Amino acid sequence: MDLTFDAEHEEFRAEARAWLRAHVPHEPLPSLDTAAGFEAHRAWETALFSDRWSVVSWPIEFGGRGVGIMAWLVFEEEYYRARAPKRVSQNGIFLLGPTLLEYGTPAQKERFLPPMASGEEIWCQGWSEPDAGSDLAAIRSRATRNAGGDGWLLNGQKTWASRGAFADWCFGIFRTDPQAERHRGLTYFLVAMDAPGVTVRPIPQIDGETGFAEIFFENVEVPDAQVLGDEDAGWSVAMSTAGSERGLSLRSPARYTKAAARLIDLFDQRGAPPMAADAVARAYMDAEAYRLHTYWTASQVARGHAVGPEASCNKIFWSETDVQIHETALALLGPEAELLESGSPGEWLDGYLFSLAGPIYAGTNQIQRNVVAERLLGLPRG
Amino acid sequence: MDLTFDAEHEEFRAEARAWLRAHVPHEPLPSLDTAAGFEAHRAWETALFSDRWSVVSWPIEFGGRGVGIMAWLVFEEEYYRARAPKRVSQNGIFLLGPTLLEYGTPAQKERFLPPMASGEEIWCQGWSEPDAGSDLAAIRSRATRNAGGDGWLLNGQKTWASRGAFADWCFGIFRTDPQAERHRGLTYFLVAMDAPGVTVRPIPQIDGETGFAEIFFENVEVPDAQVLGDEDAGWSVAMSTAGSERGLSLRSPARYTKAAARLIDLFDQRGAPPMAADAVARAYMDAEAYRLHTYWTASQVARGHAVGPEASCNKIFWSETDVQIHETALALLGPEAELLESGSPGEWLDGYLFSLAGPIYAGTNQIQRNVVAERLLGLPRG
Amino acid sequence: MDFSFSDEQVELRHAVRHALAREFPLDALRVTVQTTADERAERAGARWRMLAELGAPALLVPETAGGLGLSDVDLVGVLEEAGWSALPEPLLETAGLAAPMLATLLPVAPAAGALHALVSGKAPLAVGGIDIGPGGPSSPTAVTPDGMLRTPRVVGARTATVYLLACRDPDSGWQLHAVPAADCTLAPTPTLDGTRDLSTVHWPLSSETLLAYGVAAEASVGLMADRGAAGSAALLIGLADRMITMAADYAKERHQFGKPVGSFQAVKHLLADARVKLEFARPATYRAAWSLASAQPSVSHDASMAKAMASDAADLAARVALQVHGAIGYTWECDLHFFMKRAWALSATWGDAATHRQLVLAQARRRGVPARRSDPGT
Amino acid sequence: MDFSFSDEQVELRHAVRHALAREFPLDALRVTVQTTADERAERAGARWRMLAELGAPALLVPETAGGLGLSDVDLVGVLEEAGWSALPEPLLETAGLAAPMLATLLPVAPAAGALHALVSGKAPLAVGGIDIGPGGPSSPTAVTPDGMLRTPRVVGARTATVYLLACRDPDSGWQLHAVPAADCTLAPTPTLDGTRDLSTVHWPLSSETLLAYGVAAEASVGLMADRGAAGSAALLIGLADRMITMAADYAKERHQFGKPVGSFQAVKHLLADARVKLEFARPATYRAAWSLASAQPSVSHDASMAKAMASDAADLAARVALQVHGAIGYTWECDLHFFMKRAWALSATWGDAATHRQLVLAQARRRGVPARRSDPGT
Repeated sequence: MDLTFDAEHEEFRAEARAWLRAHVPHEPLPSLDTAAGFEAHRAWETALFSDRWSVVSWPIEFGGRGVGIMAWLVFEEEYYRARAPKRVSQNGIFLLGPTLLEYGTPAQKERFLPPMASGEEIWCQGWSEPDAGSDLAAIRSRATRNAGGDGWLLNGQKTWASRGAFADWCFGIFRTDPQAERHRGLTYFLVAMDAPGVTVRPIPQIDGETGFAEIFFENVEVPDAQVLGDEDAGWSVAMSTAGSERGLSLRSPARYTKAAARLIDLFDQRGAPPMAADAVARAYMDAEAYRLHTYWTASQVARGHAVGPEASCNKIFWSETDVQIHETALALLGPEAELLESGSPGEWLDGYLFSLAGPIYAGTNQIQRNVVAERLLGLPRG
Repeated sequence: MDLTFDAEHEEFRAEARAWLRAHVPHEPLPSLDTAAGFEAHRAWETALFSDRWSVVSWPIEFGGRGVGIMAWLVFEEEYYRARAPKRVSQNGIFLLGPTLLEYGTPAQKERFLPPMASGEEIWCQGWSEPDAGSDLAAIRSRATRNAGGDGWLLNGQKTWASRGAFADWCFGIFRTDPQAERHRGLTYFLVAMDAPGVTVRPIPQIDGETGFAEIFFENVEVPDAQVLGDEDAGWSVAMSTAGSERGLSLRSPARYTKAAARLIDLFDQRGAPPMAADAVARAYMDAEAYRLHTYWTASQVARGHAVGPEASCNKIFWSETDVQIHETALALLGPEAELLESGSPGEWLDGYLFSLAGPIYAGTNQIQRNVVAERLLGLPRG
Repeated sequence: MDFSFSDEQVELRHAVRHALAREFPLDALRVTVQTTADERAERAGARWRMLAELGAPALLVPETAGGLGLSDVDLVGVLEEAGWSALPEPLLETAGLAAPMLATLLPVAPAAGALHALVSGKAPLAVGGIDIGPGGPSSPTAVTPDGMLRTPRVVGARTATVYLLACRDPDSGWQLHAVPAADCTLAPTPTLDGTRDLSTVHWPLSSETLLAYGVAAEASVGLMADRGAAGSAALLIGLADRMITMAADYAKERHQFGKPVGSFQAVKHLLADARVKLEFARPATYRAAWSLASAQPSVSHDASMAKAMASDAADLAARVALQVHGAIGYTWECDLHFFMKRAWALSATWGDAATHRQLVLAQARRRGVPARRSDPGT
Repeated sequence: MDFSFSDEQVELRHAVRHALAREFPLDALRVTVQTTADERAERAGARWRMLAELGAPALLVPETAGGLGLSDVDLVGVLEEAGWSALPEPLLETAGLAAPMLATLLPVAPAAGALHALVSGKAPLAVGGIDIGPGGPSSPTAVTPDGMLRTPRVVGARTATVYLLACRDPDSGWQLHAVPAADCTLAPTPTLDGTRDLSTVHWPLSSETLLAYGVAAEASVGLMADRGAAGSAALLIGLADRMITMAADYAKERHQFGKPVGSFQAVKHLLADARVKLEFARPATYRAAWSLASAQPSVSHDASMAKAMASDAADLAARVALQVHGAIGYTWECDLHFFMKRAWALSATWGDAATHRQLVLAQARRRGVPARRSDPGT
């Protein structure tokens, strides 16, 4: 056990810090849930990519640096420390990317990874359907063989695709065997959003911005080359993506430790009111505990162990920590918390709204608790 | 709306206060979960009864004063204010008593109520069975017609009978129609604990005292006169008892407001540590809110409305308030909390252990939440 | 001891609920945010006239001054209904705070003028300049370099013709003014809840608008703070009830895993917890109204307790309702967000739950809840 | 960065688990409370010899002084196992607190003597006289009218031959003594957890037993407080794990409504919440051990965070385990209460969760977590 970073990691940290100091925009970019903000964030992705900072843990051939998970965590710490922009490519690089690296054919990797890394192609997730949310296996969107037999026709409707209104590509699962039960007979597809038959309806979210979209598929032609993994084996491919979503790669701890540090600053600015102290301490410790847990998990991964159902603990913990940090900040702001001012109140309020989605997306925390109980504690299914 | 008591109630309060001041023992009685303590508490019941303070809300003919529910609440406030002994008769007078008044025949009322009120006959509850706890309708203890056709033979096993090791009588439900489904075919019986065929096995509880007992029935003969309510209608009779248990009569608010007042004293004695302030305030307010809610409910009852499923809200609230009050007290005591000293730490520790049973007995709070969701919010059964 | 509402009080509440359901359906909330300022003002005006017809704004004004001569116990149900429907108008500020305060300050000229405007029913009054902190009422009003006063977060200023404003000087203490809107400069403040009317008001300090100063103003401000806390508690109770109802309805309809999500214990218990919190916040809120109506010495304690419990109940109801709705609840199309945003705003104004817990504890420790006709047992 | 245990560390922990399961089955806990004092002492002695054979008491003693020369990172897993089995003996006090402290104070004569007794493996050492409050270490030791010192809640005094005791004088500060049991008068303190060995010790202040005073004693006491917090966190982690495991096992067996109670979502989610809390308390506890072993400047912060999180995790595990067991869990016959009582006791000693949160926050605000080799990103 050694909780210090070695010289190589420290050198990497210094390099990342220097680059970020030189390149992070001084003014915050417009919200990435707007059309203009989306493109501004895409430009930032391109800038990251051109100096090989967009996907540091990917192989060099696809635009990464081939560094390990610990170095990735170091990069993330520096990224949040620098208050760099949100990652508009996150669904691609953090969710689909690892799945492509695991299940993709060489041709698929070559075709899809580099433009994903560069921000040229930004991905959204076609997962949930109106009647398949928590019950993801209830998916009804279907894929049938096309006339030529060399591809598929997609039909159906997906929803809650974050930034689906602006994305270039979509990954999702479709039912290929209508006879098969629930988790079986699903296949994982990669679909261009400008393919004929794809229609997008933006869904304004709670703050009025177009955070997500419904995607309608009407006889959308997709070649075999855009199937990820085996036919009818989409569920296990999807579970790999879901594991990333809940586990290590979507929510790096630096996000929360940075927010907790800002919370302590706010607490000091507000004169350290004694009645807020306990909540501030809890928020700070939970963020710190998440960081430690991530190092712990990464160390197991580095030793060759797989991330198991503990990922569901992760999802519950980071989502509730995020809510708690922001709730505590709003309590410190008192009656000013509702003001949409730029700067402190507004930023915390934005963060609060975003945090409230945490216990819902990526599998509600109710579903995660079932997973923890059944898979970590061995309790029987209901 | 008028939250002051009228002159009649104030006179009653003054009378109760004076009597209690003159009669409450100066030294606490030994624990009522011991044989000696049980008898000491029985003597106290007799003293209460001889001046008509044991069951003030009962009709005069059965030993009460025939006062209304508001006066009963006033009496309870004075009772806890005086730090009077625990009520060893509580299962009889608070649970069975109201049910007897509602369902009993004139002969049953005359036979059972006066000795119950006087402490001459102390009752325990034969409700749960080893395999019928939260799932009370799974009761398997059975009653069959005796040979003469004028009575019943009881067989089976009951458990968690509080003070069952010392009680004189037991009330409980038994299956009279083995064909009937779950809630049907149950009948409510009153059984003498010294009847041939009744065996009692004390169950030491968490603190080592004999808090409750298992009761075994082997061909116990019970006459028809000891059936309460109709044959096969025991469930609805039992639900009346359970309503009292969860609702107004088992846990009067004075119990919690008194404990909260002691908590504030402890907080002051310990120098009002700022980090405990919020929890102390919460405990105090919850006790106070329970008191207000009880007045609210009592006012509805006084206007002729029935207590409905809101009683399940009650049970959840008082049991969790009780835990919270005691947890906060133990936190104030810090490392001294574990000491079995007489006086402050020991008393709070006793109270804490007792409070922990609250979310379990009288229907676990999980079951109560189901009731609230299904009957107050109309959610469908699982 | 009779802790219940009279038949008339129950009827008044029902009348308000029905009128609001008719004149202010859920769609109207959406329109309030998305329409032009003119259209918005017109609709607000129509709603206010409807409330005036019901007598709501002048409920607490004595009959001699043209009001209904009723009490806070009559008002509390009306406010609960305003919360249930997420009414945007400053009913609490006008009917609950300004009206009784102005009535007690008669015949001071600015009070009479403002009260006349209020009783006419043409427009609400705006209220600002009082916050509640762990030490009690505090003043957010500041002096600007041009000698004017600047009061942030004034409620209802966009439609009111008179503003009831407080300020505090460290030396001379509190002052209370009734300032004509025409004398003020107003900067609307964008808030998360787009249906809420919050502004920063610049106003001139003048003896002509003075209602009270010194000890009288301090008492008035204290009582307004109590009424603000107790009244927003009533609004929050209504909001909490509505959110729980919406979530329970949704849980009955929405199916997953082949059955209504409301049949899952996890969903049931979330909603049950919210329902229990609401159940016990309610009597505390009604008690505060009674204490105000009957001028109990315990009124500050009672108002603080109501606000603490109602804020917690509404915050929990919002969290639970959102979680039960899932992603749908996170959309603009679902009505839930209007109620959540209002609940968040009200929960933080007039002192949040933690602040009021401190105030309650301080009073309980000082035995600051003086005995009512008799000490209730503790 | 390698946040994992070595194979040797994992093996040591397994050896301790197996040895304890063999020599100290659940029944033995019950016997501990219900047997005679003699029988109790005999069994305790046998267990201690077994622990000594595993090398546990002298784990942190340098090889030159007859120990194993290992570190807190090796010890933390052993302590977790002691928690898992609710071991009554003062292993934390002896191996985790006394041993490393005495080793650093060599060659002072009383330290050498006490360490010799410890390494011999015949008996544990008792430790007392340090509490942790919101201001850091505090002294519960008082001077009695006869000039002796009186230290309450000394752990392990009934079997130890040497007591490591601290006292503090407002003028001259802390002192640390190694006092032979024979010089002391001992009053056993009954506690809820009947398997715990707590006493009030009366002892004479003498230069012959003095280990350290002034700045050195203050540093030693501070470090012992950190080790007390971090070590009891490890015990609590083991207790929490055990209670969750017991409850999950019970939930699989116990049937109601025709199925295992563990198949109900309400029960699942209670247990899942406890499991999540444990999952995140664990790395914090291991980090504290590493900080102790490598003398990090952040050690107090890290120990406080571990204790806060482990106390909360164990408290929640106890609550949940009792609720899942229902009435059965409330009986003496069910083993659960031994673990609950130990958890309650340990959660409140060496500073409770709220106290340590204050300490953590104070250090985080002072930026009192000095940069490690590099500032980790905040």
